[in-house]
Amino acid sequence: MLSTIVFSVLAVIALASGIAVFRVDSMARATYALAVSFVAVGALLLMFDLDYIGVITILMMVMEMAIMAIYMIMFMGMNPALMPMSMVHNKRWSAILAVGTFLLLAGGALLVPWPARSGSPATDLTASLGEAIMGSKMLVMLTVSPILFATIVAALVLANPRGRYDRWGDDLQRARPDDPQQGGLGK
Amino acid sequence: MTLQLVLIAAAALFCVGLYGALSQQVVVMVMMGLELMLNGVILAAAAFWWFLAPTPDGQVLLLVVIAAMTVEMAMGFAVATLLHRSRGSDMTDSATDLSG
Amino acid sequence: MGLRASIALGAVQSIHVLVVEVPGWGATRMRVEAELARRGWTAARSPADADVLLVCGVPGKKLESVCARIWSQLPGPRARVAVHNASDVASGLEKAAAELLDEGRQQGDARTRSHQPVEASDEIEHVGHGGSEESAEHSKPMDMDMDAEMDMSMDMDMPMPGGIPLASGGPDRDGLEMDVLHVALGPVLPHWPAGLVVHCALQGDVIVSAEPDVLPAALQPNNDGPIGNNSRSAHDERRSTVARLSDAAVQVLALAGWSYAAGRARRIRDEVAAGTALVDVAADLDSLARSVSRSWLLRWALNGITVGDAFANTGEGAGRHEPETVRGRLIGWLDEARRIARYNTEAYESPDNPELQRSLLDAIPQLLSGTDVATARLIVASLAIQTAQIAQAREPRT
Amino acid sequence: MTDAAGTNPAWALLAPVVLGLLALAAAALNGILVARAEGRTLRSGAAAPVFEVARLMRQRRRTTVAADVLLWRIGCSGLVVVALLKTAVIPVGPWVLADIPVAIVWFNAMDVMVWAVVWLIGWGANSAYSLIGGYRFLAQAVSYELPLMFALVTPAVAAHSLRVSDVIAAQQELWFIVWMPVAFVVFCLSVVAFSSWGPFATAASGDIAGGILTEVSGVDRLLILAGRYALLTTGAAFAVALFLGGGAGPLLPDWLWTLVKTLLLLAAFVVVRHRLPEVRPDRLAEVAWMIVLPVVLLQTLIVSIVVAVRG
Repeated sequence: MLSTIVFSVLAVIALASGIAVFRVDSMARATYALAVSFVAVGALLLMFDLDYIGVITILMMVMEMAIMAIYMIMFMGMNPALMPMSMVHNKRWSAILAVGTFLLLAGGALLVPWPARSGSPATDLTASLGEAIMGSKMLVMLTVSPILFATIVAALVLANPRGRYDRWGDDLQRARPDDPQQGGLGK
Repeated sequence: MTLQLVLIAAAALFCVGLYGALSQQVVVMVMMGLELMLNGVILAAAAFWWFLAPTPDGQVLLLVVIAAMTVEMAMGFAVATLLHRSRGSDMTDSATDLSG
Repeated sequence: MGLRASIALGAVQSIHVLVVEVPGWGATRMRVEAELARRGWTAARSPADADVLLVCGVPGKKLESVCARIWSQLPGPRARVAVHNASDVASGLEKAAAELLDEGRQQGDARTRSHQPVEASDEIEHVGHGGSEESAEHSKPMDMDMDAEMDMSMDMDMPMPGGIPLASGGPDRDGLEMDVLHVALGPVLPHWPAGLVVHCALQGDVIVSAEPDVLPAALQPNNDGPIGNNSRSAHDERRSTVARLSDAAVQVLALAGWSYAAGRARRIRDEVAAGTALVDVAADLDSLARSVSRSWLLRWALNGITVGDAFANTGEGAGRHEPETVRGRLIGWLDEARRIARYNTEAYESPDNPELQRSLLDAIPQLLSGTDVATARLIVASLAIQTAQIAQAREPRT
Repeated sequence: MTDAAGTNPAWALLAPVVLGLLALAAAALNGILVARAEGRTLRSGAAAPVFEVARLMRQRRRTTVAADVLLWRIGCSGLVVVALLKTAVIPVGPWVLADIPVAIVWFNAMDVMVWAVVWLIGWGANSAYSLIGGYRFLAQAVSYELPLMFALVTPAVAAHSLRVSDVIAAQQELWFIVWMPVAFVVFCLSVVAFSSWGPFATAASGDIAGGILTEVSGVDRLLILAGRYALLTTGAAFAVALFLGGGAGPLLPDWLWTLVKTLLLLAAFVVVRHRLPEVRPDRLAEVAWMIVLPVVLLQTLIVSIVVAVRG
């Protein structure tokens, strides 16, 4: 019973702040609302004994949202003043589609005869996760890591306008790179 | 707390995100919609894992979803920066010509 | 004694004082800083941090209106003191402490003052605000800058939350279209030349353009500070040069975030000002100069920050090919100070040189554009502009 | 989720008090160092934090035009809350609030919270200087966070556990500082950095009129300043648990040893502030990513190999 109450409270927080993301008037508030939503879901994961995944979700998402806030301000230029903003297109169809999807998913959740629970969780879930990653599911992680690496490289290439010829000169002979902001190493 | 309850909550999160992703004009806001959808997916995946088959392998799926979120985010920021640089705009509508 | 009273008594043991220096009252400001350190009080960094607003000197009309605005930004309990020469400093501070302790007076002040939210500290001088709630503030005569007026007319049709127009965009140095924010650096900032205002257009914390201005004093300081005093002996000259050089070093060291070294430089300055023999501070100066020039962290932090060719045409910088660095200037000051303190030499750079100061001021826009605020602050501090002479030189025109 | 062993209800009340006292001690030491530098009596310096608290209690709070007051106030109180949440997983002798199996990740998640909180303080005031302070902190944060993560992981690898009590138990024979000094140093520097303290205090430095502190007054300011000291304290206490053997030591009971070690480390952090110039985030980034991160990774690798070889 207690777990249902805790679950409901956290779920309502997650949902309400999720809705707030698209309702509030300031970019900072939208970003932080999303962060709250993630923290609530992270706490929900703790209820399923998923300690590691839950805390990692909180960690990653708060970090991401702090960075996101900067991008928001950088690209959208709102002052903290609660600037009314409506930047939506085809609002009506989006709403209809979203509600339709919800009905479909919720109906599925209620109507599908879910099988009974098979197996039981390990005593130390974090350790078992580690063993899974380094054992039977190693291939998954081996695939994920080059993808992450490729993402870093691709994102840098997309976002960085200056190549090494811009920095080191046409013949790459400059003693120090010509950067708008000098770094700590001069590399 | 039952599987159905958690799934409904997850579906609601997913659909709020879907609405945002479809309706918002600004790239960063669209990304926030996508994040919210993935948030729902994480919750649903955790519920399936817990109520149906709490084996160690299931947790790996959650890690993969989180990794997918970071990839989505990193690429989203990079594309937003690129769009902003090349067009001085970050509206999705103004990037429709990218669809060729 | 009630709880309230004992809290108040504790509170006045460590009062934070926001010091506003009017151009020409540098010596008074140094005296105030020395007195604060002696009492264990603190120099406030911003109006929100301050209990006492202390104005050194007689501000001109513009600077006076800035002071009024800052006074409205003090959170309270608050006290305001004007000090016109160094001998008034101690009594002025005593008066401020007594005023802060006066419950009745503070409560009266809290009742009568406006309870509108205050402007942020970067909005010291202007403008840009057109909201209804501020019309009262603006009813007093204030001059508007041209660019801000333009901003206002452009944004008139836009909604302006809190009366602040939205920032407009402009290309930045990385080729991204970024919002431009108009911020006035100064005239009241810690470690900033007296009365100097640099109207900046900022993108993030990068300065796109800078327009300097000096807010003058209402009258000439008399017998106080480096100028306006012609009857000084050579010994006094040496003494005041050492004080001036170590004060300049204080500013740069403090901006580099090295509070320990800045404190040492300040103590040397205060000792010289208080009358300690120059020979006695020479050893301190030597060891300070040594630790400053040896600090690899400082070398690393200041690496590549130059004052361009601002000094290229002066005696000081003539014949150089490399632009002078901020670190080089800092070490140069300390070396010169210890040379003057130890040997009986004349001051190399004469402080009374309005043309030089004027040219330094004119160099600011070019030096600051494209730098971030931290670098800009270091550059301005390393120029060590004597704003009093500029204000003086321009006096006839205004 | 929580392991009830070792949880003592009295400790739940006592822990915040101990945290507060340690933070106050750090502030007093800072006051003493300032007083010594300015040639005043050391006693006046030691009392400085008490006077400062009185002053800030008496001062009024203020808001600025068009401030985002809700977010601002959340930010101002956030640092103290984060520090308390960190305290929850730090064992002091036999007592700990929550000896959770992922305590190290929890600590890490909480110092990421600091990112969000500090940026909020900078953002809420609607002031350019504050916002620059917030930006500076995030710029610094992306530099210190990854080295910090690997510095946290290293003792966990050696102890085969993310639980703090296991890490302490694994140091029975040899303190981790002895064979993972790089991780220890990086961890300490990161603690100083996430507390925006000393050389890493550019977010609140004087050149931008106090940065994130520019517009805050009264109780808000008190909470932020207290939060900084509290973060510094929790960081020191966590370093004691991870690298300095927790409560291990001769003669004294282990809770006392923990406190003594924490105080010593905390004192070292406070002294650092008075010795070094500030490290600008734009300069730090390149060094952190190109030198510090590889070095910490190497440290983690060496520890992993040692652990693997020993079995």
